[in-house]
Amino acid sequence: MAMSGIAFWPVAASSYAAQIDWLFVALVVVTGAISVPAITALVWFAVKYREGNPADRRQPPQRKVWLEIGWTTVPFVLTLAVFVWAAALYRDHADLPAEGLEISVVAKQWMFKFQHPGGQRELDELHVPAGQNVKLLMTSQDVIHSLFLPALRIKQDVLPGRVTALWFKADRPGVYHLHCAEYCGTNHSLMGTRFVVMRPEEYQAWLTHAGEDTALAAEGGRLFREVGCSGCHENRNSPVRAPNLCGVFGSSVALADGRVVVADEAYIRDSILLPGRDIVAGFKNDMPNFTGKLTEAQVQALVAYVKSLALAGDEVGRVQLPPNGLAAGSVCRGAVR
Amino acid sequence: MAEDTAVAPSPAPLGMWVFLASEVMMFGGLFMALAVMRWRDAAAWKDGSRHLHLWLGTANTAILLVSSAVVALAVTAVRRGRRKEAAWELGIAAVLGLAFLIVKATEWGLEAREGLMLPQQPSLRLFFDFYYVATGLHALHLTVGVVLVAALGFLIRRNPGHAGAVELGGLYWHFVDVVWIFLYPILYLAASR
Amino acid sequence: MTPLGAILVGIGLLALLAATVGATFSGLGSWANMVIAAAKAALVLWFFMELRSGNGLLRLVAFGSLAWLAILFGLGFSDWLTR
Amino acid sequence: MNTYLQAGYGLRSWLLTTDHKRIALLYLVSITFFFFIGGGAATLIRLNLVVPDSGLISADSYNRAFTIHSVVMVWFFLIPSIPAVFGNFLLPLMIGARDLAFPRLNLLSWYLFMAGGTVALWGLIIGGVDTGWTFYTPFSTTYSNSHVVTVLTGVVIAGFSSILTGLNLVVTTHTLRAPGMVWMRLPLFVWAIYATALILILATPILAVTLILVAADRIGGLGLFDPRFGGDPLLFQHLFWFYSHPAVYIMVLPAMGVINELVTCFSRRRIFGYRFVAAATLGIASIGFLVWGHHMFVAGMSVYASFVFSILTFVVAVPSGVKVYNWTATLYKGRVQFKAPMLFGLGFIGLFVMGGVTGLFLASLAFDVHVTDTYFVVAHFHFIMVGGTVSAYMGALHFWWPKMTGRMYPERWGQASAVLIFAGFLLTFLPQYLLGWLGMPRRYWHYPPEFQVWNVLSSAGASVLALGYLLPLAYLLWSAFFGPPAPDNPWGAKGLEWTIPSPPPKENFVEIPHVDEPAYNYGEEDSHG
Repeated sequence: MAMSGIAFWPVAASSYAAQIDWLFVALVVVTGAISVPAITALVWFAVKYREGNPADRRQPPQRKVWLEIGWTTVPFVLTLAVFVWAAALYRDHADLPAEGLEISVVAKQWMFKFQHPGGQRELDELHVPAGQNVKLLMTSQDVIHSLFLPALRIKQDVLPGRVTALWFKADRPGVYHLHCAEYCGTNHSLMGTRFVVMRPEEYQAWLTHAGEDTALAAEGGRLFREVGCSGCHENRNSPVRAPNLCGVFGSSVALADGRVVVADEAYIRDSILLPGRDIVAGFKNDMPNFTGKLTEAQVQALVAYVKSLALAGDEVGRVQLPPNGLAAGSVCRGAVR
Repeated sequence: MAEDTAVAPSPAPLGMWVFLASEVMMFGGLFMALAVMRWRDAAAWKDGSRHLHLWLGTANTAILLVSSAVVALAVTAVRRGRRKEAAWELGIAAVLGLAFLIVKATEWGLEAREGLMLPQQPSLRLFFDFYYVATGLHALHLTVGVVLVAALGFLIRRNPGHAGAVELGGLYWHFVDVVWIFLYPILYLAASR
Repeated sequence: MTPLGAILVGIGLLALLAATVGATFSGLGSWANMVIAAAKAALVLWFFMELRSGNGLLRLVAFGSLAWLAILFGLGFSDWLTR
Repeated sequence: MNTYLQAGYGLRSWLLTTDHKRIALLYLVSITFFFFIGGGAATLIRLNLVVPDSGLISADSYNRAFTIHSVVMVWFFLIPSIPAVFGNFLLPLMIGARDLAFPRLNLLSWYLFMAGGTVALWGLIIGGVDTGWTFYTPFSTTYSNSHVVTVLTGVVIAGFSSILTGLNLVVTTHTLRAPGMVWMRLPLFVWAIYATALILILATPILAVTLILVAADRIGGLGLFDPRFGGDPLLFQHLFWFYSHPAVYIMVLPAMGVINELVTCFSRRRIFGYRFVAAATLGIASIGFLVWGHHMFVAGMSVYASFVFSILTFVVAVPSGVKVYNWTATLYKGRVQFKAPMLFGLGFIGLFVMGGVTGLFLASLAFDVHVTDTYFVVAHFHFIMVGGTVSAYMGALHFWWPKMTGRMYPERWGQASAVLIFAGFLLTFLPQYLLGWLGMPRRYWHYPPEFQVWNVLSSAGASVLALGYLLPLAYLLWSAFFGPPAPDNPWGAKGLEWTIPSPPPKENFVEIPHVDEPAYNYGEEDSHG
């Protein structure tokens, strides 16, 4: 049991994780059996035969072949048993189950983008139902990343130009960590945040809510063209230069006055309603002020749309994903950042 | 049991062989990369190979093979005390090496003009990237070899004390030849003609 | 190694070069070419580089490096061949 | 007769020397410099990690700090440490030779090493590099905005220095042994250096060509490892680890060689099972080449390749284990003295065992999936490279210090630093095993708050460790100039290097000795007490 704030044992959220924990126990026992006697003997001999201590030193052995062969083969056979166990677990977990929820994962510097079978998207957080096989089909847009779910004791590198897979069946609802484990540059340690295992009905409710977000974003996309945002933010031949919004959400934006801000909901909202406040470095303040021209619901829809652009991401060099793979937002296709 | 020190070779040839062993590993890493790329996409590899100038490559192979024979002759000449002959032969080997480099440079130029240096077609890209790196690294080794045998030819004429050095230089020269012996079929002969 | 020997081996090498070009045009394929390349390399190593008459240790060094290369290729391809 | 230290006093007499003993001292000074640079970077890392999101240094600076730490420590301290300093100094002395086979090549090696070090340091000064020492593609080739090519160049140059040093050591062992010094009479340190030199020769060229490909990729925009052009990033990893796993044995084999010398001398016993230990040395060097894929179990390698590399890793554990048992058996019925070198040696054995058995954890496929790329791995390789290699290096430094300088170091201070380093090391790195097991990934600038306790402990240990390393710097410097003169054989040790004066004369041996006894002949009659 963890003492206040001091952890000794990681939470296990699946039966597979529990099996790994038993493997860990076995490893401790076997390696202990090999090494503790040797270290004990070392200390004992060092003390007993220390200089000046009277001890029987007659006929010290120079070599004993049976002893050498014994302490070579016995530990090897012991550890071999662990090898077999660990390899069997690894192999069993390497094959994807036929049935299961398929979630597409696209990694990029420095975020994970997830898309659920119903089209719901999320950034850096992953929501999954408990008690059901979940398959992650993963690829990267830039460098090598690695999706690490410590509570499930699994990780898998995410490679550019290739789809790698990871599957699990979490059975303990809760909020756990989700990390990038393969070093990928500046914000490697900030990539990924929460891994949420939910009861199936909660997951359904979450999906519906996330689905509403998706619908909201679609509404925002329509508005984006209607009120004229796309004229400058999407059209590269426009006389007015405006920042491309692909992948802006969640990223760090350098401003003209030298500040660097994270483009979150509030930032996008301010940019629409108070465009003169945070001007992106390298651009002029050409954007019309939309205060009073848009309803609150419309602003929310636009924010949802800009957010969705980040989830779709820029599609340069994308590989073919499985059927339910993330569809690119039309604005971002071919866009260069 | 002291006799096992007696059969040990003299340090210099052993040192050269050990050096060549490390060179084998260095080019070996490159060959490994070539093999993997070829295995992953044999069709693209053959396509790339078809764009090379087969006859220039073949001529160069012949040049290097002959140069190796000439260097072997120089080594035998040194051993029989014919230093003047050896000097001539080393000079010829250096000229042959130079000829190889000139042909190679011409080839690179031709390919660059044909747009094969960093080609736009993705299928050709990998083959030519490896082609330039591999032949470039080989040419670098050969350049060292040309300077080496030319200097040895110059020195052996004046001083019989360099006989051992000629043997070592010969080993290096043959090694560079062996590398090309493998590069030639891997790069030039991969395509069926 | 006699001068005549060096010349004969040189001629043998050129003959193998002709054979490998011939193999390419007769569609024998790349394996034949690699076998011929190995034969050429063997000639150079055995005669020109004098492994034939050389000390056992030198042979060990030469073949040792090839054995290590075989490790790189063998274990490396154990990945690509089964991926 | 003049000692080698008196053979000349000017800068020229050092910078143009071909004496293996002086070149060893040049290496000693150079790598000590690099050690403290790497240590400085480690200090920054540990300070930043005291608080989960301290932001003491920026994320980019943190990434540069751990890259400096690893690049400098691996290539400019650990790889040359025992082979270049003690291999250089001791190999000719131990086999009864006057110098290495190629003395001028030896000096060239040192210049190449310094050139490589200078270029790499230059790259670190003008802005640093943020790829980690592993230079994984395509991050290093395409995405990193740092001085990758400069630092790579430095590493490649230092690599050629390694190859030439290895060549020199191998040829020397084969050709310059004194009459009667047959292979089975060689001190085990020589076996270890010989095996290490073989790895240097066979593995380093692969690193060189791989890094050259990365540099070509970066400069010329080639696509060798870039999937956009059909390249394979895993090709880089295979080639890189083909060097970098054996590189671990470049670090640890010489350390084991040192321990053989220390354990026998300070227990006054012949090594238990000489032939087994010698065979295990060559066995580790060879099998060490077969296991590189265990760094790639989650990298996207095939399942079958993972099986092969996993089982081979279990196999390499066997010869390593043999040595530990043999050292223990050597103490049995010995006469154990707890001098500072012996304390470092015993510390090595303890830490090496812990590092070794956690290696088995990492070789176990399903378990490795959880802990790879976490602090568990960080702890594991620090146990081997720092707890193991650096402890042995410190033991060697104290053991042969009287021979190298002709002066004794203060024994009490030596013992204190051995204990301090052992304790500081455990405090630093034991918590990191736990952190990894709990799921803290490595190379993290920012971490979840529940890991703070262990990180604070680790940082506290690091400060003890730093003290443990600064202490010898102080008293050894003092000893070099003011220490009491050392006798020829202060430890009563066996071995040719102890039969000549301290410090040795320039030619080592006035007369080349004739060897007619096995190594570690500490005399059975002493043992019949």
